[in-house]
Amino acid sequence: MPETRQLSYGEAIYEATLQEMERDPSVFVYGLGVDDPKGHYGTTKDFHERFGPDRCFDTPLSEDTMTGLGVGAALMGMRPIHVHQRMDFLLLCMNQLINMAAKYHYVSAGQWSVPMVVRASIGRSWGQGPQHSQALQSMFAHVPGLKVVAPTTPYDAKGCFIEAIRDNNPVIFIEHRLLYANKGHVPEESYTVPFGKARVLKEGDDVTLVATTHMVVEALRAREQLKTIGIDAEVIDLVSLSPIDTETVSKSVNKTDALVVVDNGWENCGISAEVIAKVAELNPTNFPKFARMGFAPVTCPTTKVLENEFYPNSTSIAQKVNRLLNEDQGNSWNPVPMKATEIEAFKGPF
Amino acid sequence: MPETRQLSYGEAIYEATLQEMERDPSVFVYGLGVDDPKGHYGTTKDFHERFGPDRCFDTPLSEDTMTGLGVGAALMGMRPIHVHQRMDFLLLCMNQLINMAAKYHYVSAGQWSVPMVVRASIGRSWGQGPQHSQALQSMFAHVPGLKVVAPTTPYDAKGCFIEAIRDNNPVIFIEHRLLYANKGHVPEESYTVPFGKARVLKEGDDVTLVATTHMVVEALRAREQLKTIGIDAEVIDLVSLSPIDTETVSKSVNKTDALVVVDNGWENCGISAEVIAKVAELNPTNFPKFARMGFAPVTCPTTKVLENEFYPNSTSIAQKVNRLLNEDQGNSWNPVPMKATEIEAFKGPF
Amino acid sequence: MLTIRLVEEKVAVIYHTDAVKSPVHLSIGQEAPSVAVCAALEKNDMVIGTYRGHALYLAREGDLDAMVAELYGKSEGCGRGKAGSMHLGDKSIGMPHTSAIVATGMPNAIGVAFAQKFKKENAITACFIGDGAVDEGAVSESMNFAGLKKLPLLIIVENNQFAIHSPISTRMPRPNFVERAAAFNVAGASVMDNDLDSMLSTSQAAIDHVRSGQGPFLLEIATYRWKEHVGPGDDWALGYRTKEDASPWFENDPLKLCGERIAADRRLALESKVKEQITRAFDRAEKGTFPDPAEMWDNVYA
Amino acid sequence: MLTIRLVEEKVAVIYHTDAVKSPVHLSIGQEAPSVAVCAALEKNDMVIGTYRGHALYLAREGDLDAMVAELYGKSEGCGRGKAGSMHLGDKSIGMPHTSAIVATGMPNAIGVAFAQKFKKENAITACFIGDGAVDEGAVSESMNFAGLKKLPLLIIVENNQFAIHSPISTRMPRPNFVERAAAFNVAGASVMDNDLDSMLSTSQAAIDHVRSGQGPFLLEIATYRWKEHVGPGDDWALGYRTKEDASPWFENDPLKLCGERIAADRRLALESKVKEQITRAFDRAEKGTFPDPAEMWDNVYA
Ligand SMILES: Cc1ncc(C[n+]2csc(CCOP(=O)(O)OP(=O)(O)O)c2C)c(N)n1
Ligand SMILES: Cc1ncc(C[n+]2csc(CCOP(=O)(O)OP(=O)(O)O)c2C)c(N)n1
Ligand SMILES: [Mg+2]
Ligand SMILES: [Mg+2]
Repeated sequence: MPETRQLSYGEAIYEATLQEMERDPSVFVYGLGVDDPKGHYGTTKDFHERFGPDRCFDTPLSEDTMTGLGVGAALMGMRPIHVHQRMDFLLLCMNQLINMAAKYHYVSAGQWSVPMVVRASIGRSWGQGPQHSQALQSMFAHVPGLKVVAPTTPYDAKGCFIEAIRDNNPVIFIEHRLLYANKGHVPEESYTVPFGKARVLKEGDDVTLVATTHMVVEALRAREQLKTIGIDAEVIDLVSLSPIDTETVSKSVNKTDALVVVDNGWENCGISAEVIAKVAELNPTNFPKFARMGFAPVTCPTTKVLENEFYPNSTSIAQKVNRLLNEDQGNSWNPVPMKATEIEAFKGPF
Repeated sequence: MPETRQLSYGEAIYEATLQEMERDPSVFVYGLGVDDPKGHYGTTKDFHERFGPDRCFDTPLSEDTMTGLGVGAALMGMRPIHVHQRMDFLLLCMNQLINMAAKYHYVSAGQWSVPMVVRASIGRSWGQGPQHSQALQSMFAHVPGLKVVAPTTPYDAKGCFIEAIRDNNPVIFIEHRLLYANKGHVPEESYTVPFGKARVLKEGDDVTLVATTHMVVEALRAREQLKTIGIDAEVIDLVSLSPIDTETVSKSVNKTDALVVVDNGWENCGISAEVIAKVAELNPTNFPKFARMGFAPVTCPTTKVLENEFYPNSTSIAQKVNRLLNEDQGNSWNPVPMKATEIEAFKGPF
Repeated sequence: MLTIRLVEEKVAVIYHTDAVKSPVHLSIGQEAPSVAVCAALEKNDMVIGTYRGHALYLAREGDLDAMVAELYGKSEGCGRGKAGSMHLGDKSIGMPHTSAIVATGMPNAIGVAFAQKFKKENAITACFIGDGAVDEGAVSESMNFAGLKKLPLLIIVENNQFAIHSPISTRMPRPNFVERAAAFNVAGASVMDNDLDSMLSTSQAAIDHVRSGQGPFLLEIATYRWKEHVGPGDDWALGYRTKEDASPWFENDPLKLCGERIAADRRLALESKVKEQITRAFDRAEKGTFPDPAEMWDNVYA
Repeated sequence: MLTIRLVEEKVAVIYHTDAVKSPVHLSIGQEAPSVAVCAALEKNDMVIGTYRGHALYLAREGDLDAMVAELYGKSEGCGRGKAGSMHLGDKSIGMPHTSAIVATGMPNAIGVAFAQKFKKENAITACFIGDGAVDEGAVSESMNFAGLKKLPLLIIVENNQFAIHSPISTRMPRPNFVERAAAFNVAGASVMDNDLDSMLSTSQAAIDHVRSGQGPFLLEIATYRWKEHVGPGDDWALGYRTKEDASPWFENDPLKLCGERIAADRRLALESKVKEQITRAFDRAEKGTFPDPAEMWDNVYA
């Protein structure tokens, strides 16, 4: 497959949606601003023109009920895609997602199902502060009946999105805002990426770096920094957060005997704790060196100087790995920082 | 201190509230049915008569706004106690709890605080099914700014509840319905039990059994079953779920070198994963044997035969411990089941 | 209607045997709204109910055996025991399994009605809620959206005057459901006389309004719950309402009045037929099989 | 009002320098509602605002220096940089730091008003929301509860006709805020003429109503946002509204008309004084200190 066709992450989601809407008339897209001039970073830009206002529509500010709308339409065999400008707004939808969407199939012993996709953008960057930056994947991963995916590459974005639409269950599809502009190879034809599979992005022998969503980008940079001191990191993009692909992680850890999990979210009862616990369960007698990282256990501050402290970055990841592998010398190593173009390039106002 | 004064768990909460309402006129209790003839299992039974309808009142069915009411009153220096008949209803309150209550103090750099208690009953037993049985502690423990406690003994219920009222932060106070009738020693005078401390309920040398809320009762029974085959379990009630007292657990594990965590909730991204990860972090080179248990990763079914499968019980806990400690013989041991009086005694309709 | 009453009375009688290990919210005394609305609905319409769902399930001609088996937690139940009394439903009668979280079926009804309109099915959705449910934000949001999109939605407020033990006066400053609906451009009407004929004719008119594309309609039907909020007993002793309050409701019991209109012999024949069906249903449920424990793992994902 | 306009214009001018690394929702063009309401409030009253909070903060006589410093993310800010433009507030002016989740300050306003009534403070709460916010279930729930308990609450709907790019017609089937409030027993009035005097007198009357214990009041004030939803630029090019639509709002700009009523020399003197204050505030903010990175750990728990 020639890897020449490059799309951005946002374009990949657009294309996935477009192809599915063309293929399946029961797919529709709705949510605040989906038909507005900006079309949610271009991912929904002209659907209302292409498919009409029944299949791409704006809504009143009523997140709870609008989630319920999707659930009800899904019960009727439609395939709703509900778009949220910020993941934080899902906190208004928890009842419909967890008490309703996640339960219909089970409680009816399989009579009904809820094939619905909930798109949630994590709003990091440009002073998003406490209520526009949260990454709540672990809350959803906690709940049986929901699936949770958070692809990082444009390739996975397209494949996972098509998979999410065709999946007969409610799927929380997590998009990091800093990824929208990322470019990568995306085949034109329709394809799916199955859930429950992690992706080894870079091979390495010395440490397994498992990361989620934007932290994958940081982990890849950390890998470069670690190279300069002779540490060869394997970088795994978890992609699917529920279910989690423990096998791929575990296989890697068996090789490297060291594990660092970097979640794009808080640690406490988070994905990072879960990966550690799962890997430990698979390796009961021979647990590797490990560490986990995530957002600082505080509310996200707005001002840049504090926000910089809040998020792990390639340097803090590389240092953590170094400390883990070379116990006594780690604290003094200050790698040359790497340019985080996607963070710097992002400017307000939005 | 003579341990003669016995109260039930429900009475302990009642007494704690009563003493605090008498002490501090800014404390008030509200929520669906708090002033009704049943007074939430008697825990709020006569407050509306004693303190008048301003300090104990029923509300319309509007959980989101009623949570916001507490937050706003707390901003004004009052100390609201919001009572929920089922923890599942908190899914309607997530926005106010997580986006608002947990954030005011931080975002204002300390100018405001939200001294609010949210009481949530876990509704297990008597066919509560998918939407009346959920135990969502790990979602709240995930969020900085919230505290989460789930006492098991009447003594801790009273002390933690007074502590919760006096705490200047939003506290999620989790009560298991099957505990209300449990009796135990409760001093008459007012006292507090500090958060962030686990409680060693029974000492033992062979395995550390860490449990939460009603699973503590099961763990204590499992301890009896394990005794019959010569296994001496130390039983720790976590009590405080955020923050978690890793030191106490870790100290115990250093002695027993085996850890079984039984959470009264789902495992994925749950308290059990967090305890494992935290203990492992504290013992990086010498990780003990371990296992975790929790609700089956499914929606809670209504019918008894399936519900019995859904929850860990003393026998399944004891078997798990035995398998962990005696690897090859564990599967065949079938201990004599113990009577779970609190489960059997509980009958409908409620 | 008779079936509903007799089934529930039977449930109330056998409840103490613990065959039904789950909360039951009986509709005794308030069967008529479900019966009237369902009589006016078409087969391809959809209904959304609540945890107090026995009446709706039966009025919608749900399978009696499957319902009783469900209460008994048996495999033959309409949710194979996973649902229980609070979550009755069946795809074949267009009734999604109900929610025990108050008012939360309402947004789903919006979605169902949206799909009906989208598919041009000429079908409508009838969503039942209680008088307490109306205060939930989801109901206002739903009325707003239904009004906005002129969805084929009929909202039935079964106004039994209480949410558990709370009277309307402690919940609504202005207890006028039709007026509240109007603020969202949802048409409305009330039937306050506990009369089955009024309910039937108003339901028919409301449904005609909805089906003809004129947009959503809120139909308030005053009714009365005879039994305690949850469970088989009476609750006059609790003191939140009195038997005197209830007496006009007993006297005007639609089932009783309806029965009086039928010739005695026909009525007796009917009663004995229904009783027979009910006895059979409870027998079958009793003899039914519990699901295999391994079934717990089924249906987590579709 | 002049201060607000000039501060925000300055923000718009300097925004491209990236000194403010955070979204700003400007009130340019819609300063008057905040100014009018705050003029009629007492010192011990409370105000609840939104992410579009510059105008309210300043109208409430919040410290200008602390606001600009907050936008710059400096320690001298009213949230020590943790808050930023979307979360302005200050205890000393009775303004809790605002929420960036639409409508979610409204339930908190209910609680604040509840506490005022409980404490018999003779104070009221003024809660500002947008026309888009009104559809959130929390607003209906809040109106219902405020009406029920006759809370001392003034709700101000700043109706600028858009929620981001969505006009009211795509959100409300019946765009009548006062009528919706009435369904919850909340009194109401609208000021549609963009006239400061009308706003002042109606605000005063509304506040009198609330303060005298007659219960909550919803005051709709029609206004217009001149700039894009978020950020310093114009957005006529997006096509969701036109400059022609806007022109009556420009012409009737309360600030302009107000200025014309003042003698030219006094106006100039005033302007130059305000500009001086603003220049000083931006200078100070520029020279202010960023919080120490360790401050990230502060204030997680009280
Ligand atoms: C969201 C939510 N809050 C509270 C409850 C507890 N609860 C169950 S039924 C009920 C009363 C509902 O009253 P109404 O809507 O009038 O229905 P009715 O029971 O009278 O049929 C309450 C408060 C619940 N199940 N869900
Ligand atoms: C709950 C929620 N949903 C969506 C958003 C995104 N959002 C921010 S402002 C806004 C429009 C709000 O409109 P309105 O209430 O009229 O206020 P305005 O911005 O016009 O002042 C939206 C949709 C949000 N911040 N919170
Ligand atoms: Mg009722
Ligand atoms: Mg607006």
